Amino acid sequence: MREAIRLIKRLIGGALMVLIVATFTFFLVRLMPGNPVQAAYNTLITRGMTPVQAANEVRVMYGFMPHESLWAQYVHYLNQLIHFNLGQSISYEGVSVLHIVLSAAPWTITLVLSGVVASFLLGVTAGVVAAMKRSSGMGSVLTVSGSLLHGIPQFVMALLLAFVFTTLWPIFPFGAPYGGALTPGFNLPFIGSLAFHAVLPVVAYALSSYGGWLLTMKSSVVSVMGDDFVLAAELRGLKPSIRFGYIARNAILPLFTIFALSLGFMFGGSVFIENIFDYNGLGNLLLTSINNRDYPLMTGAFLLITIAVILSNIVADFLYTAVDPRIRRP
Amino acid sequence: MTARTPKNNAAPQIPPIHGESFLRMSWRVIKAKPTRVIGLVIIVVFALMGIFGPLLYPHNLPINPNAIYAPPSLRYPLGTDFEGTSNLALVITGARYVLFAALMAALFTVVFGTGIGLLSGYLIGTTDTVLMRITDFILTIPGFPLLVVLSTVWNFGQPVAMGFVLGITGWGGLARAVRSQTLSLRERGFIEAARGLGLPGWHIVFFEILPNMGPYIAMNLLVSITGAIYAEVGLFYLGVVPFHVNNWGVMLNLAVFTGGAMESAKALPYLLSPLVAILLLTLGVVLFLDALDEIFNPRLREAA
Amino acid sequence: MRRYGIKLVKLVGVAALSLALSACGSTTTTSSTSTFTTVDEYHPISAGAPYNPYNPNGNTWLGYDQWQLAWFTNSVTNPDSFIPGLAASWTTNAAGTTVSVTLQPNAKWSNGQPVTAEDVKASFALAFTQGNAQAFDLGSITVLNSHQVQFSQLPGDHYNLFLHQLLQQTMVPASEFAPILPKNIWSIINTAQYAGTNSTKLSQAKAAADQLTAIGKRVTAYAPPRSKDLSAGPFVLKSLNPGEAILEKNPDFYAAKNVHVQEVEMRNYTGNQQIWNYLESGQLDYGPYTSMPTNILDQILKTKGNQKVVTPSVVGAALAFNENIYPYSMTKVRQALAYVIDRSQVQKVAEPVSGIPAKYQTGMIDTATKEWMSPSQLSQLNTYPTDLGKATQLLTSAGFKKVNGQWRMPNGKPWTITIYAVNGFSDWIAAAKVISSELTNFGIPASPSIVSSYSQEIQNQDDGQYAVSFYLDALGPIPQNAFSRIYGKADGYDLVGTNLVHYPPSAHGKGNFIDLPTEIPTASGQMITPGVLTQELTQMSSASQERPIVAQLGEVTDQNVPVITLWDYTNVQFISTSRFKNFPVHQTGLMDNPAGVWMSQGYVTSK
Amino acid sequence: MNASEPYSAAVGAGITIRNLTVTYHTDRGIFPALKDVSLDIRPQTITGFIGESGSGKTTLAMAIMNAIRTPGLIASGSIYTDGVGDVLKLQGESLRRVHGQHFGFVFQASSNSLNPLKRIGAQLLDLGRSHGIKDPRILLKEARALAERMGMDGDRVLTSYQHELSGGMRQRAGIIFALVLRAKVVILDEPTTALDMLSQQAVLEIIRQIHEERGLTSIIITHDMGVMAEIVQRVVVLYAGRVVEEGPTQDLLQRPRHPYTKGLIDAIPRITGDLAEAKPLAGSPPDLATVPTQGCVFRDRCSLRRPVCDLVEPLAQPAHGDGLVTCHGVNAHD
Repeated sequence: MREAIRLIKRLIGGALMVLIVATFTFFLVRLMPGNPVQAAYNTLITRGMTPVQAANEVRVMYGFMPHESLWAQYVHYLNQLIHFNLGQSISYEGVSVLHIVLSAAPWTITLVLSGVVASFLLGVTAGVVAAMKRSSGMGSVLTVSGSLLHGIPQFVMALLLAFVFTTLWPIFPFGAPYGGALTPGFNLPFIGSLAFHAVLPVVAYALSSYGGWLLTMKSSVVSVMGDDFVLAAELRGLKPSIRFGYIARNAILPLFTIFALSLGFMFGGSVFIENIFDYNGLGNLLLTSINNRDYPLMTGAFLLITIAVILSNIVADFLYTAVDPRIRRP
Repeated sequence: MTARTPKNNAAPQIPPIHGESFLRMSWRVIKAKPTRVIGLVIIVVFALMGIFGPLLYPHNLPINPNAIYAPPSLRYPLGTDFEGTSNLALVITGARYVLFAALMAALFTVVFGTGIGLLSGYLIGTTDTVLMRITDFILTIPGFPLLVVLSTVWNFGQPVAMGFVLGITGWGGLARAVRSQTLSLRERGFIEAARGLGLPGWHIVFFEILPNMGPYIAMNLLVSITGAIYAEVGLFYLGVVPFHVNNWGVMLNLAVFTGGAMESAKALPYLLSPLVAILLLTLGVVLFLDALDEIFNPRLREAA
Repeated sequence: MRRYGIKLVKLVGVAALSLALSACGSTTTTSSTSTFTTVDEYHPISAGAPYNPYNPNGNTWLGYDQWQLAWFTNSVTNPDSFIPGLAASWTTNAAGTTVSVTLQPNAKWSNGQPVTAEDVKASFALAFTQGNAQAFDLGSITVLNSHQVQFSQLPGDHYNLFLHQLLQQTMVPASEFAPILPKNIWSIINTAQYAGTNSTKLSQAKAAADQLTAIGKRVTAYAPPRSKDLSAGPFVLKSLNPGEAILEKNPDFYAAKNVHVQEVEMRNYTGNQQIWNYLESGQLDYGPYTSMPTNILDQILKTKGNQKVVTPSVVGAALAFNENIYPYSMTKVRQALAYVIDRSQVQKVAEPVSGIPAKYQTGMIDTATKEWMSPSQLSQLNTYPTDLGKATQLLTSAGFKKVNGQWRMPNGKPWTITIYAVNGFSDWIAAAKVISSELTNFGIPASPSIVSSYSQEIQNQDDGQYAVSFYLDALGPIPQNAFSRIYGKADGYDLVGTNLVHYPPSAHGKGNFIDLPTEIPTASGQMITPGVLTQELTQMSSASQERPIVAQLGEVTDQNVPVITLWDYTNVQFISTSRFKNFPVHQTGLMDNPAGVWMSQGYVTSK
Repeated sequence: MNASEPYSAAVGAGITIRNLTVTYHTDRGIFPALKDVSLDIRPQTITGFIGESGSGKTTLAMAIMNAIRTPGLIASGSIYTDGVGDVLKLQGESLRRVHGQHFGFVFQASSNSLNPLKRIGAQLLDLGRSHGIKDPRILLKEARALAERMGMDGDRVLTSYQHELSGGMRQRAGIIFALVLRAKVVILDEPTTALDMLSQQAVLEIIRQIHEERGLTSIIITHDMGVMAEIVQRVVVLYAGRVVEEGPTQDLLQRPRHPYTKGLIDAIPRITGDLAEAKPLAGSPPDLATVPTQGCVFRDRCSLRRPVCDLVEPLAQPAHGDGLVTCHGVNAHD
């Protein structure tokens, strides 16, 4: 019961935060110079349309541009939001923003989720080893690898991988999330193709976040290893495997929150990786919508990411309570 | 991460050498490992590059249409770009914007983060609630897309503007950490004593609490610098930010999207020059961070 | 309108010839199942976009599963030179105001239903909702019989691109789209077209126009189910994922026996570099125009089977001056700058593969200039060869002074130039850098400034914020289009109904940023009004009528340099001969159309 | 004792330390934390290690269990204990078994010696599993009994997390862990620090009673002379890594020989006495880096300093009957 009340409180707080972010992004993106109609008009002109024809053509798009005062637009927007309506895209001329965002989301989720999980597992394992063996060569090698990989910006990593494995030594496919001839669904060739096409982007993502996990886990383990109970466990003659379990469980706790949060930010997509590996996910969508000045699409994508972050925050919070007895409310 | 409470450590503490100045101690720690010296040297070289680099070349770098994408040679040690300008010159002159903006970004991050964290942690109550809500807000908004949007609203001709935007979007984590440290420090005896003496709040915050977090903040400064470099170079790389002057991100963008460096070996030096510069700087910072860690963290110093 | 009649005969001849050609080829390759891989130059694949050609991001492909009445051959002198599409033939009356179109006798949708005159009528109703049909003054449509439709211009209009634009309309099945149109759509359209003086009728027309726009919004947002996505073209969509679309041969296509390609794979891309990558690895059988540097071109051509096909393109890259900003109102200043900028050096660096340095400054691409002006007129033109001496002389005579190697303006202030280009337009960025170097060396400190997006540049440009900025000009193929880039909206001229209106630069949102004087002198000292002349061009129905005006406009443009055309773009396309043969490489008019159009003409056979 | 018969009657074991030197290795050089310590811990007695912080008392306790961690290193010496042999020769699995089964270590009340994420019962089971206890029920029963013995609710303790216990309870839980496997030697680290006066008394009482009931050998590390006087049977005074004096509590407290011991005793304020009578020891103890490498380590604070102290390190000489003292200024036959 008490937990339920807390959950409701958190959800209300979250909804409030969503509202604030929605308001902020609503006004922010409308400050951006340029407008979608002009962008579309000039694209049409460069395709060889006559100015009159192009002007007429964009008139429909102009119809999707709000013409009320900014304040009236805002009220309208909030009203839509309450009804779970993110509005209509301008550059897609009327297609529902929710629909566009939802059709881009699966690609981001498969890509980044596998990247996050892979890098988390790898990084945490390596972090533990690096901490336990920190005076040995193996430990230093792991730590240095972590620091360097952590230091390499994600886009640099993606560029290098793309260059090496699709141009220099083309062993991985490039450009589509799966072979076009396959029928999407639960069949082996499709899933196989999906996995094969995802190798490079997932590896790029995993490698660039692996270092962070490693370093965080390492410092967490080192810190826990200095805790009294670890020394106590040793002095009580606990088996190394049990001792390891004590350390690992205590050390991984703080990483839980970060993990849950990174699952939330996952919805922001990985702009760089999607851009470089040509994935039609949320990151690319956001970038295109910014370039086209498609305000509803931008705010919609922003909002989705924000909601995901807030929800994952709440989940992380409750998860933490479940795994850490100290935080459990009496 | 917040500072941990001191532990009942079975090993004896080795206090600092008496009368040893901070600088002398730092130098001793750096000298202890050659990698740290290398890191320091790299950082110093880049800093010099940022300060004096643009003075070495004319305002508009000379072009040479007969040496487009020339391979590395004596005249062009790192090859040339799409208009026959020396890549070395581009890297050197491009360093100033990148490094200065990153430094500004780190400063803004630290000033905002520390300031808000200190206020929030010291004043507690309503101020704390409000400031922490703002911090949550900053932490919740997806950072990179926000940067992209902000970058079109602002004009990034001046590195200070770029630094400001990077700083304003990046202080959330630091503010939280500083706040929780402040919260734990304000309960310590010496702070309570200072309050008992009737010292003004600003004095307690800036002269009693702040110095205790100096090391943590200093480490954050360096880490923020590298983070800011990646963010700004990334923005320029994506090609969504306006720019006036050459910088590393612009080089990457032009190399990939114009020069086809990913598709042809000819333009590769143009891509690799800024890339290697970034990697080198990363390496330098990583190597030097190790020393910094030890300078500011005596527990590590003794265990080394 | 005899001129058009003659051309038409000739064109049909070409079509007949290609039919014959393909008939031979088809016997050997019908069983081939090979896939033809390409990218759509106009849009990549958009996740979540509907199967709707009216949506700007719609997942339909013009020239594959979207079929027009006919396909333009890109002629710079004859806007009515077409290859038949769903229209098998057409005739116009002498004034060019009425067009009768006869459909292909066996045209069918991919569900086997015939393409009828009613489908055509519905498609034009849809064109009205999108504002398309109004743009070429379409007045009325009459269904003559199930396979013949007659189109008429609005009474009293003589728009010379009537046929040209009419034939380029895409056709959609009435069965799919008619349900989203109101029953009384034609009466709405007719009401909206009233342009008289009766105020009641005018307000009714306004209301009807608003209603049309509202319907138009519904049309673009309409997402028909996949099952209803019909094609009258050679291909029909088989499957789609965010990375590629697979189109398979449409057996119901009227010229299906000409089509020897069983499947077309349409790749997604996020930027040019992906297309380069596909081309280099030899994956594309056809690569449309993509900007690229020489090293990439070399690399692509190294790949076995890849071949370059160059066709002229009708667009140029230019620097535009805002004459509302000091000192660019001085003709001598603009002329001097034209002498300073070395256009061949700029092109060599900025657009080495698909650019030719502009020789003439007529506001048209060089090919068009040569077509429209006589040799004696051409010899009168100033070609502004790089000549710093000339530039110095011009500036000095305009009151500029060189102090310490740097120019000072007549008002005594130092002269610096910021050249605005757009992020992502790499050729412009490169050009801006080269030009900056050249100007700086000449004593005008200049630097490039890169704006974050094209839409932002356009807006700031329109708002008059840039003194010197990049601009696309010489947009053709028809001279009136090219000139209206300079003397149209950019110079404050706009068509309100049928009246030409001129807005000053101070009129916000009207886009006058070039701001030429209303009257400018020709070489002979005659004062002309280019905005009005450009508008007059649109009402002329023969080339001979247009020729003197085009020559006059070309000459004043050359003389006054409101913009400096730096280079003309060329259309560099790629084909790969490793899987397919028989590409229409010598049929430039056909080559500039999508590959599906070639295939409908019997070209492209498996190896 | 071995795993197959875990509950044989426990008899406190004696410990014989010979020439023990422990060094710490840092980037500033190698520093001795214990230098050439030779000492006998008598079986079934309570021995107290006393000294200021940094004197090496904790290091000595750790060394007895061969539990010195990096950067520390046992450079030389031997530590014999009954039933085990030379502890310093043990390593790996056999050393692990000695920890817990032979030695029990009790942390001070303020420290978190228990895994915060596991219930105490579960941790006891981990302990049993680590030491080959076949029937966990016997272990839990023993633990419950110990808890009750120390005045706690056994079931409640076993189902609690560490954070649910008070400092005193935590410490008693620590004692359960130290004794549940019937260790023969129990080492208590500052058992009374961070406890209020009443709890201090209770804890000391429990320690004394259990010590007697089980016939343990107990070592108490403390800097509190009061604790010494109250419970300890023999006292070992450490200074800068050297044993400076050792002997029976009564005799040593009444007739301290070493000037340092004297100073420690004089520094205790007495409840009954005048506060001014308490004389704090002048100067501060050297840290590892500033310990003189030659001569007596105490000479800078010594009232009996003489020239020889600068050059020669004093040797141990018999005192307090079976005890010892290490000082040039003390005549063994006084």
